[in-house]
Amino acid sequence: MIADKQNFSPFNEEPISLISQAGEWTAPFACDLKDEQLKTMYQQMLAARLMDERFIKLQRSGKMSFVAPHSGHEAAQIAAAHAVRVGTDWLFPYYRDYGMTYALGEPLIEIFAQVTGSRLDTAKARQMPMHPSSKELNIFTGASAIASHIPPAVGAAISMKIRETGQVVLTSFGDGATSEGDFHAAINYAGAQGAPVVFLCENNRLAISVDFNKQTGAENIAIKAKAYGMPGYLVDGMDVLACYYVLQECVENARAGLGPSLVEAQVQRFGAHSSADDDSIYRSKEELEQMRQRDPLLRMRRFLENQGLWSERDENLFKKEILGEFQAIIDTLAEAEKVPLEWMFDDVYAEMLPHIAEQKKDFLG
Amino acid sequence: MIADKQNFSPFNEEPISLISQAGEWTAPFACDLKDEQLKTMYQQMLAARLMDERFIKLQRSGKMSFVAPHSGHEAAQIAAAHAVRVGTDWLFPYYRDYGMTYALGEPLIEIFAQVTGSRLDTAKARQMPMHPSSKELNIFTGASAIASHIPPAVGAAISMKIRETGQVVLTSFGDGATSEGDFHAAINYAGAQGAPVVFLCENNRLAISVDFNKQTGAENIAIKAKAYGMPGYLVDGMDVLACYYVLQECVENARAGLGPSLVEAQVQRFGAHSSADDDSIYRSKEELEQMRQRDPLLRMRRFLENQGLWSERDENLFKKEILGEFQAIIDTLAEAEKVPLEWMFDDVYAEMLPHIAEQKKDFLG
Amino acid sequence: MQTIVQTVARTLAEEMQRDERVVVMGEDVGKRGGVFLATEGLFDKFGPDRVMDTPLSEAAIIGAAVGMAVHGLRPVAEIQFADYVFPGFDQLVSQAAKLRYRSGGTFNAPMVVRMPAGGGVKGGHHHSQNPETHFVHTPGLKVVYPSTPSDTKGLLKTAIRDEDPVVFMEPKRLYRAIKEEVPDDPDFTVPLGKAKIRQTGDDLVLISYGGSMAETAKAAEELAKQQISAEVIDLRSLMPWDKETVLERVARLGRVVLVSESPYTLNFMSEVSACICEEILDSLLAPPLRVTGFDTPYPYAQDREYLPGPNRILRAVQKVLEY
Amino acid sequence: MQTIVQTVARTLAEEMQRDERVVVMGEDVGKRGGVFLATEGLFDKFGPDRVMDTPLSEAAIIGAAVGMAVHGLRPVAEIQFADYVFPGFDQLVSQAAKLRYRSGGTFNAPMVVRMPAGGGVKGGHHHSQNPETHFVHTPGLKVVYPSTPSDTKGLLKTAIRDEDPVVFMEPKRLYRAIKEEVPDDPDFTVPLGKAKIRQTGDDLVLISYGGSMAETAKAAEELAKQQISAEVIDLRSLMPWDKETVLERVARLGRVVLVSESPYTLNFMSEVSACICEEILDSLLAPPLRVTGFDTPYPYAQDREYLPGPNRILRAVQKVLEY
Ligand SMILES: Cc1ncc(C[n+]2csc(CCOP(=O)(O)OP(=O)(O)O)c2C)c(N)n1
Ligand SMILES: Cc1ncc(C[n+]2csc(CCOP(=O)(O)OP(=O)(O)O)c2C)c(N)n1
Ligand SMILES: [Mg+2]
Ligand SMILES: [Mg+2]
Repeated sequence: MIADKQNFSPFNEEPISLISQAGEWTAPFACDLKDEQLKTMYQQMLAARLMDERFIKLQRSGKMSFVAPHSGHEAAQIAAAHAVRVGTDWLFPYYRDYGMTYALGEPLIEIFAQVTGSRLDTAKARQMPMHPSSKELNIFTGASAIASHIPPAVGAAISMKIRETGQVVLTSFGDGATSEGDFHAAINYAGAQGAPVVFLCENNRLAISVDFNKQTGAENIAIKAKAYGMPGYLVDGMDVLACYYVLQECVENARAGLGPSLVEAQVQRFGAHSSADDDSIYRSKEELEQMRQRDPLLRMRRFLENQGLWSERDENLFKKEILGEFQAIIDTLAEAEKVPLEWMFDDVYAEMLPHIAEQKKDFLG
Repeated sequence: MIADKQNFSPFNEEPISLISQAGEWTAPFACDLKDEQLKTMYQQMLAARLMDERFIKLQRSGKMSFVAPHSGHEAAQIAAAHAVRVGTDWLFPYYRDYGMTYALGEPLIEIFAQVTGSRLDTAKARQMPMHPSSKELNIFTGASAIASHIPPAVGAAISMKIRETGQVVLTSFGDGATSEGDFHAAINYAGAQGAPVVFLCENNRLAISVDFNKQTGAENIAIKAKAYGMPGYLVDGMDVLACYYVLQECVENARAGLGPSLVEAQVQRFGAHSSADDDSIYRSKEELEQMRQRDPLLRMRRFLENQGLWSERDENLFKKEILGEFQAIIDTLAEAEKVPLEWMFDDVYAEMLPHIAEQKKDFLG
Repeated sequence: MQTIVQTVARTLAEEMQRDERVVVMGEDVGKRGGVFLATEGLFDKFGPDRVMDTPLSEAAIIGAAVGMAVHGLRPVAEIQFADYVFPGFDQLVSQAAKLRYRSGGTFNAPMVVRMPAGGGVKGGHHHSQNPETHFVHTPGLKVVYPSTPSDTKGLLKTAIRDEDPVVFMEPKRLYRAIKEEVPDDPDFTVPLGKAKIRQTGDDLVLISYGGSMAETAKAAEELAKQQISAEVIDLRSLMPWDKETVLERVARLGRVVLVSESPYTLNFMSEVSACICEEILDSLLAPPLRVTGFDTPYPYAQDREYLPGPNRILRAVQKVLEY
Repeated sequence: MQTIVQTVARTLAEEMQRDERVVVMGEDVGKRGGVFLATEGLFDKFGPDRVMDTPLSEAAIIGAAVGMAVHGLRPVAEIQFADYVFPGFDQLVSQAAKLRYRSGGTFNAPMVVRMPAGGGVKGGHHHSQNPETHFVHTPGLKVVYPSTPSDTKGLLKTAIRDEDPVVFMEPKRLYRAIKEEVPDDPDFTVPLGKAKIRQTGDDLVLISYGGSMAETAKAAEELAKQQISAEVIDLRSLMPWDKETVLERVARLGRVVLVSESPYTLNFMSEVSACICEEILDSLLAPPLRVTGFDTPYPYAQDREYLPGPNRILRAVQKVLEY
């Protein structure tokens, strides 16, 4: 199926996978990533997992109002961050993508400031938790409305194309998002325009509680690319290297003027949909346990261990370090001032309109 | 490609065609339609063509405010009417479909009353011309917003399915319509539900002036069915029998519980988009002349003539008769009273709300 | 004693029992019972054909509901949050609202679109909005926004039995905040377009609806402590709205404060205020004052402050009384 | 001498000349030059990369415009008829309008969404509507609705140069009905939020905007014949709107009639009326009266009668004067 890592074949029936559960490299081409990058990928997956766990604790203790955990999605998310050119390309992620934006370089302090609605949030605590964003890193600030970020993603890509900037857009979303009209309108436009954009579907086969087979009659998401005249790739989303190689090829194809692609990473959602959800209502413990056997972290860790690049000791050291970082950040945030009341009135327009100024004055006295 | 008329293969690369330009039957199965039905099909195509021409005249003489001609679409439209069970199945047509609803049995007086905004319009002259509708014939009253009738079509089909009524929905639309989010949302829902609905795209490769290749990157419309887990058929839309046999099979499959299908009829738009359009701005006379060589009426007429079912004399007689009918209707309509002013206020709700009653009183004095 | 959200689920069950044409549809309304549990228990009782999980598309939900209604069902569609009605807005505006009119009365769509609305739940701008202006300004739609369990029962029943599309807004921050006895009668209905006088008074009229009734009631209590007697009106229904009652009561006292949490400009209360001035100008002892959300997107950090709370209401009352 | 629709095309050409970031996009805006010819000539002059025919999807048009704007272009998107904004309404409301706010000011979308609006062209309910209420009630959007060629030029330039999303409504029944000299200056702009006093008067104030300015002007002429001197104000810009001028002029004369053709309930004039009453109640000699479209979908057969025409305006004036 895979002739050459430079040339994956679209509309494959079995998901592309490059490393086995046991952590062996199974692809017909050599892995050409540097040891450092391989280790970084794993460390970021691990950090993302720990971040997720920390978020859940913060939520339970009342310091976050909400969390949508990404555990099970790390491989796809971290791979995406490595597939693009940091600072050049643009990301249009969705709410479950803090693993991706972290791996791209979004500073932990900014992440934690956003999810806790802190004064230090670069977006001025204007949104609920789970809205990654960075002007510096070209991470578009999404809205909570599912799939609504995809038309803007395509617009940015068209701008890149007509101005020949050599940039690429990567936008991600869940399987549920593919049912929205906005997904269709946008990806269809991208196909017609040959815009440099990679569509990454993190397909966990659930939209909150709704099963994939209620979501669409299609056999999978990748095949939907046929409707738009672009290649669609089915990838084992628990295999970070498979995700990386496929996404990287799509990104570089887009940059080379070969147009957009759709990548379906078959992931698993280990947690409930969010802290507001109780997934025991609609799925069993057994299902969940089975999923966890395919944990993307385990697979990559075994791969590294097989190569002698990682050990129990490294694991423990790294965990300690990252948890320490989290704690330091949480302490910093605890000392931040409250979000000013008057921020409520800013940034509706470039300059405050008179009626808003009046409302502000009236409210603040 | 075509094994058996009961079993067309989806995702065919060449459009399904059953009669040649010269009017010869070329299919590997026998045509089992009765002579009468074959003649009726042609007569309806001819009547539809004449109706189109009459509409254009009425528009030019100020008796219609607008027309969107269907010349070139007749084969697909008349075939659709024959593929469904009249009075049982439901149609959700679009604005260019007066050929279809006429062939289904919508009385000419109702059609002409609608397009001239007459008091005799069953829909009380509430819409601009080109909005077919009939409660008796289960023809849903569409809105002008492209593709917006497709979600309701799917809803009706789901109702038919869960209540096991044995009915089928046929809904039609242009190629431009497939870019709208509503098309996607609806057909995807139908696919997930296995609803008894046939989607008929009358693909004339133009949305007003916008070329098909600006509309989508897909090679054709039929292939979009892959995105929804249903079969998609590419049909020569200038061949009324090809359209009929394919649509009829899809309708009966839907009735039998085999779920929805998408049929792309490759048609041509002989006229401008509408009376408000000037197509010479964006296409050449030569293009148009070439198209007209493939006139669906010519082909079916040759087929009938080859079988000895039609002659020049029949043609002239039928024309005369139908033109006479038109004239009688136009005369009747000329005598109808004006649309009452007070109708403006009715039918917003089942019972008139007080504030509307007040507005009515205030206006009418 | 039951909460608003419990009342929604129980009322749906009763109506589904009564009329087998009533079906429920939306995202997560099936096994999950809705993200707020407003459809809890229905899936087990009525099965997947009458309690349908849909794909994640509000256009599909609202549009399919139109088709179902036209074909003879009585769909009750859930939009998970009112903020998410917009991807399906064209179906509501172009299809549902105009169907009866454009077909000359030959087709109609008896359907209900339920949606939890309103702020104060730390939801940011996509889990807090109150889009009623968009619905009320769309001829062909009816719009309801109750604030108590009993009204929820009575109005939801009326909405389901109505022959036209009804947008049924639910005050999500009150979902579990209030408990009350709800009439048992399976035919207990509340007519659309009739306001409820929650409290009579002599000094001024307070008018509100939906979630903001809570803050309005608090303000009225506070006023009572100050020996100011406020009449409190809950509109309950916004299209049609009870102009008659409003005009009569406001004319009587001459002073009115209007409370509603959507943005100020073209808030529903703009209409109420304009009508009051046009019809009973000479009875006014002070200008009607609107206390509303601000003309900003719904914020996150200032989730509570955005709302027209008791303090802001009291300041407006003071102005109106001192005028 | 040029018409409104010619002015649109010429102004776009000037702005595209001035700033190469300005691009035009929409259905049929390319070779066809737009179904109203509002983009005539641009395709030939600027080519397909700057004058882009899009697929038939308003969500794609508005949404992609947001992305283009964020990436540094200045898109001017055309919605073929204002009635067709609704399939793209979520992109306007959830993406364009809230982007600056939700990103804490780090991202913004300088873009214009143009759309011909209004009735009187025998278009039925999907080629006649005036959806400005929906835009004005959405914080983060600016809304403009000129009624003359010169204002079209000045306001369109301002809109294109603005740093925020602007909905630019065009009065389609006046597209070719009025011709006037338009200032040549390529930097002729008209500020948003400033009304224009088209005629000063002593007896009452008539306020309108967009297409309805034509009927309002006719009514004013008729009044002049009857020796009634009306002050005529064209709001031009609805968000922000020129409350200051309105209050000042209405306070001076104490009588006002408000004309606007969208449905009555929550028509933009509801806001104007409410503000007038709240702020200058005591200056009013008569209640402000609104003359608007009816609370029905836009009809076909009664295309002209639906509009607030001179007769209806005159009747309201009479009431206001005789109060
Ligand atoms: C337009 C819209 N409708 C509904 C919701 C409520 N909602 C939030 S997440 C979600 C499910 C999304 O599922 P999917 O796209 O598969 O992503 P996942 O959460 O599985 O990663 C829903 C329905 C929303 N945010 N936006
Ligand atoms: C939502 C919406 N947007 C735009 C229009 C304006 N419009 C009317 S017909 C048309 C082109 C439709 O093309 P297609 O779907 O291919 O059908 P055809 O006219 O070619 O048969 C457009 C853009 C509309 N009616 N509705
Ligand atoms: Mg999912
Ligand atoms: Mg077409």
